[in-house]
Amino acid sequence: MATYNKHILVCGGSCCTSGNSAQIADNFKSTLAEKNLSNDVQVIQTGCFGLCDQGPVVKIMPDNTIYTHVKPNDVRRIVEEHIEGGKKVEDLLYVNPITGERVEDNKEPNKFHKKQIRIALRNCGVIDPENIKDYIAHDGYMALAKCLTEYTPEQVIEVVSASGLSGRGGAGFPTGKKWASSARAKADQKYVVCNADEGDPGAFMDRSILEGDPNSVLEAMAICGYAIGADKGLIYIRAEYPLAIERLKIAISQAEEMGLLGDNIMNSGFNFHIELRYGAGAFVCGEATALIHSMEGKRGEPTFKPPRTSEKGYNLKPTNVNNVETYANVPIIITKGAEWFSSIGTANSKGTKVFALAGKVNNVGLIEVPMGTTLREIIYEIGGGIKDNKKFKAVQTGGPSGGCLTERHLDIPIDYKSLTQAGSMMGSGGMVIMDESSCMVSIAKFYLDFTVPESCGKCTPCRIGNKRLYEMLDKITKGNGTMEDLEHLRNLSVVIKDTALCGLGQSSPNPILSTLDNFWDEYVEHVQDKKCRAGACKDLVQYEINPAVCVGCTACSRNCPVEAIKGELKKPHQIDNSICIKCGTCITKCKFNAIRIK
Amino acid sequence: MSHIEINAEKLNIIKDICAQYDNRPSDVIHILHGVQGALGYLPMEVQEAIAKQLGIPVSRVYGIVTFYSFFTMEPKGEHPISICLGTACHVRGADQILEEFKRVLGIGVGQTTPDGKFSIDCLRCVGACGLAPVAMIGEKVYGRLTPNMVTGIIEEYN
Amino acid sequence: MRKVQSLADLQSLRDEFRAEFCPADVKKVQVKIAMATCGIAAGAKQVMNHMVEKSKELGLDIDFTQAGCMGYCYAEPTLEVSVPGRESVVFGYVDETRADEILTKYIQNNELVEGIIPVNYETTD
Amino acid sequence: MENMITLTIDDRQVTVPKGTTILKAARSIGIEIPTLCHYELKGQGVENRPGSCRVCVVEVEGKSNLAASCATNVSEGMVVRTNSLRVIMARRTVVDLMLSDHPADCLICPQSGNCELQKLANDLGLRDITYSGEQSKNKVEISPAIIRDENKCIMCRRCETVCNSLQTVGALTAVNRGFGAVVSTSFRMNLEDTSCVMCGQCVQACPVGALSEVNNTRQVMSAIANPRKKVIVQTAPAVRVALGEEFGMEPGSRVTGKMVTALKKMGFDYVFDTDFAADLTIMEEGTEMLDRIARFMKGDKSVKLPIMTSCCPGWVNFFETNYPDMLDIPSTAKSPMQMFGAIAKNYWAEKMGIKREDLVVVSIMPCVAKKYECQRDEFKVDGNPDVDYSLTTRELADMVKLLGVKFEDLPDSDFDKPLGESTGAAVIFGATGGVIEAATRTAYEIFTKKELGKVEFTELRGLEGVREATVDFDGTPIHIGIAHGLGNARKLLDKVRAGEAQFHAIEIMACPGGCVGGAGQPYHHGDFSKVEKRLQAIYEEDREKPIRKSHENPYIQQLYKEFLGEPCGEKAHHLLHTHYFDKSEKKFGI
Repeated sequence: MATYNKHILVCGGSCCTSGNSAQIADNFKSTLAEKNLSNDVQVIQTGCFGLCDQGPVVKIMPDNTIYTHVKPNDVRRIVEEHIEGGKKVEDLLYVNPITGERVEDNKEPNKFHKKQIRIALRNCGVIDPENIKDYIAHDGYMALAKCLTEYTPEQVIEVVSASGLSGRGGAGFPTGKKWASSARAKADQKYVVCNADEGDPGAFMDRSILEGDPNSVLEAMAICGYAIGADKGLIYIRAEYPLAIERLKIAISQAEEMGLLGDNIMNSGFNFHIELRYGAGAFVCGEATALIHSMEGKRGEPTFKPPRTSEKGYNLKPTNVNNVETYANVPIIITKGAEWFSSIGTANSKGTKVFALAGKVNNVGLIEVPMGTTLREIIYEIGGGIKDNKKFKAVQTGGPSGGCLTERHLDIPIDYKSLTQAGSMMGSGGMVIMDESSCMVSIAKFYLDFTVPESCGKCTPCRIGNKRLYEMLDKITKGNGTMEDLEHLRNLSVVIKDTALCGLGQSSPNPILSTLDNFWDEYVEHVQDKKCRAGACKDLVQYEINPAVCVGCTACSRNCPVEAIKGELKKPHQIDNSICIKCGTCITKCKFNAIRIK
Repeated sequence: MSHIEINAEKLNIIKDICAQYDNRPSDVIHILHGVQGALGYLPMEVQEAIAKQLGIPVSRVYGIVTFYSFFTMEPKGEHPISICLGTACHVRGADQILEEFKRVLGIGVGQTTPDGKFSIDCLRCVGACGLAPVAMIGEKVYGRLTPNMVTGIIEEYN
Repeated sequence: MRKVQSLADLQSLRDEFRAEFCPADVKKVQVKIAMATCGIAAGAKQVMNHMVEKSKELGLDIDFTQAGCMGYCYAEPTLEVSVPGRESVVFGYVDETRADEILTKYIQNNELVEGIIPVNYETTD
Repeated sequence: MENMITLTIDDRQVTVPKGTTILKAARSIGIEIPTLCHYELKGQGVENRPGSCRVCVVEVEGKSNLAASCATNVSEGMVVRTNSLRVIMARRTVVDLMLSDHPADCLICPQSGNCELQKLANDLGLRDITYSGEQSKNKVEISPAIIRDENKCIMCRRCETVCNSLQTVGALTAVNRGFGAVVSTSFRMNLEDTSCVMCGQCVQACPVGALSEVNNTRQVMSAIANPRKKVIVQTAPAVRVALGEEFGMEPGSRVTGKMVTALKKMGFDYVFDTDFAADLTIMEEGTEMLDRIARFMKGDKSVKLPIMTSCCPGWVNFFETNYPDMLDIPSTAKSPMQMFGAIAKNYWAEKMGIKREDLVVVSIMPCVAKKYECQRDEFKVDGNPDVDYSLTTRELADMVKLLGVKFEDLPDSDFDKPLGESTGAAVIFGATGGVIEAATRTAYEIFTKKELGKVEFTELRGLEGVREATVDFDGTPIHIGIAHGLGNARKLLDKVRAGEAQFHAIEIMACPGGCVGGAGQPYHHGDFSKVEKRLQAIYEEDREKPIRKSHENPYIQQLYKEFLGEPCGEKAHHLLHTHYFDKSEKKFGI
């Protein structure tokens, strides 16, 4: 049995793989075998290191040495000089991007290559979410204790304001300002509400925080309660999140048991109780006024502002509403200070943002990056690039309220302002990556298809206007659109944005406007050439079997559900496009890549 | 129209759930969750019983039930299937998964199989985008689906 | 559990829990399994149960804990293994076979197995 | 001046109190901003202001989006444009969208000519629909009094607000969401199967043709055209002070004589007055009231107080549905309309030698619920109703328009005798507090056996939603409660039910202002000052009547002498009194 004293980790991320990392690993193995070191040193391929622009990457453990831009013929040098000779290969060492120096030992705290900073997610995946002791062991409730013993409510608001924290639910309203407004309002009863009605399709940041670190949200709500003078907190959570609900219930009861919630918390005289309120499947309830009506046991229809919820909210009492991620930032801001927090991020937007990275990217996942990170860094370094080595086409942020950005936006440092300027928005943090197989007209249609039934139906532009937008897009994807439709599409979008009652309606045309701006040619192709370059619009594509490649194995014709494919065994087959329903079955069944869409 | 009678057992369940919330109209959404959880769905006589308990017009209850997609007035299958049509699932081919479920079970969205075993619905996002495309059967999440996995999954329940 | 009385009281509790949950030097093998919705959907619970059983069989004394999402949705189920004296390692795509390998190869023999995910984020402490 | 705000609207400065909306500030200087969903019954505590139609949008300098002027309060230094191209184009698009989901059957729509959407489309010069697409396919139902066409609903929510906030009836609600959202009933049932009381305030509030009254004009004209039928008509007191509005006359114009002339021109065989029956109602209800009070004072435990008026069919439906435990409290006296029908078909017809089945009784009412009332089984003899058809003031106006005459130039005529003679007490039935005042005029004199010095009881008048007064019956204080609008009625009734308030008598009218604000009156489009003017006209009409106490009506006295015998006697009881049903179990959602 081998007992290894060294490990060679070869990055197996797709960027590195395309840089021939498999060959590198093989070379290591054969070289080590040749030198009879196979039982001392283990070679293994790993997941992506997030250094995709410097791949292929190799790491030697336990020395913590990272080599970049490694080529297969560098292997021998590494083995001979480093493994055998104990001297690091200078010219392949990772370069500290700030100092420009080559780094020999890449153990913490040398983390220059790490694009992510976990603040809101600091405890996610680290602590046991069902045990409050683990949270306390990680400084849990210290921030609340500090506030109650050392700060006046005004000072708490000052710290939050000075940190530059802004609402992570979408619009980025300054959190300190919001708290101050609720604190100013005079009333016998005030409320602290946590918006956990995460509804953007493709977003799961809030769920992850609640499932991974529920206590940080409870602690932040109590801090908010202390700051604004509220003794009651309510968490409005989607009923579709049973695990998050379960963990919140456990956290609340444990916190109550330890006297960290409830009456006279830590003998300070401050009382704070938290209850859960369940959503019932309505996206619009993410809007603060709709959320409040839903909590009051009504249809979740938004009402006009002002009055703002901070003045008249739940039961017409001053109510501070923030989302999960916003609250999750608060305790650590209190313990580490406003200055620490505001040193992270850009001039306009402080701190980090959690994104749910999804779609056609290799490393789909939950990430947290400082404001100002570029989309390129997120997609290529954290996300490990586009899946199956396809070509990047667009990135959608902000869900149904956001827009699609393209190649030319990849180097914008993202924050609230820059994304809005680019025609999208931060939103709650959904980020969906699309490759060339995504049709942008269809994507716009997909979002409208979502918005139309999710509109509360109250105001005219949203209720009817979005329906009309959807119908026009549907017409275009079916090949029946006209250039006039494109004009109508834009005009109506502008009016809906201008006249809708709430944030949902005011942003629902964004996916259309951003794709019209960024992918105008694709719309025109659908209208004039009746062509969908992505092959996604079934009515606009034809399936074709390449006779030069088809071997006549009959796999396609046997599996075609509508018998549209004819042909003799071992002879090239043909597709009758008048019968074909473009289901794609034949493409997945063909082992020879003989069927293509045109 | 005369009242549709609701049996005493069901009525007691409804009364108990309403009582847990002190018959507060502001908790009607929680109560509807509770009752749907216990009875499976919210037909009109159930909504009426709830309205009576809370002392509110049944129109208000009905307005709420029809607003929130979580509530249903139709009985669901024994194993309700929900296909996620969120963005991540969409770009990873959720529509093909949905088509396959429909084809295998021979029912459409919002319908229940004649034997009452399965029903198909779409939902907006389970929040398990990393596993896209995703479907739920009951509370169990199935991820990284491909159309050819569908038959096998359904067989688990037969 | 008793009620926390003051800031000082909380601090002493914190120190007590730290020794229990995150001691400065680990004396015992720790396995943390990401058990958020996606992890569970991908089979994290079964993997954990399996590992608990298997480690008993192997006579290994391991602390198993559940945790929230580690962020590697593409590689669920994921878990983090901390062995005294070694840097902790995150493994992804863990099924029962790989779980066995982690126990017998990595924990028992310091032999790495497939599925390593290099941690690519910075923590706040 | 710190509570005043100065702002600029369309380059004009205006100073208004803090808390004023842009819409009201603009209106105060004569700038009209179109609205659809906004609906306010001033002084009645009801304002529908969802800010949802988005027709009233304006441009506010410094704001990125257009603002709904009905929902945006003014602020100091605000600069508003109500007519910029951006505003106009947005407004046109919003109305275009409404039309794209609206049936285009304007020519035969019941609301044609009164439709606020039609007017708006015309004012905005819309000549085609740019954004056409799928149209909603929802329910259309015809209930005994109200037609509901959900396809015409524009989701302004005016009906929902009056049904729930003003009337607390709770029959209407917004259902579904998104494009499928529409105002409907629980489970999309017919109104008759819901808690609806047919008060019709939703019809009065609806800006389009989604809610309208059942139209009976064709049946009435066929009856008149039928030579075998004798067709007589009775007109309610509130009609004569509102009908003129349909012909461009000032609200509150009294057109009694012109109305009678028009009815005669239409070919009704006799034109009578419901006021006659109102006097009769006072005889019956007043007697019942005094009897109950007297027995109560003597300690008779079988008698319950207060006695409540029962003239208003919406109110009768309301208590049958919501207060089934209190069915023994309202007076058993039929409404004046039904008393008229009973007397006409059982007494007058016989006297005139007309067979019951050949006599058609038509009523002109300010009311929608009367259409339902006249169809109630207990008001039929062998299937033949005492009152055959009940038309609203608006339907009457439609029929007058068919005559091709200039209504305002018509000469005056008198009602026919004997069922056309009435007193001032009957006239004030049309105003809130009027029935109880009329009853008091008679009851006082019977109870005290003294003549009233002053017949006007101003303490019973006004537009306060719930009023309480004590009238001195020569040393005996009589406590009277009055409510108009069913929400106010509920407040009063809940107090009575809980034993928190003690009254001898209570008057309730379902519509705000009483019958002058009835659902069958000309549309006031939310301008409640019109209702107030009608109310004043009612009291003027009373003042000009030579006789102002019901028991002094000589034709009423003759009727008792000749036919009925004693008030509340056996014959009167049989013809002029009714009984009530528990409807709470027959309907959904009570």
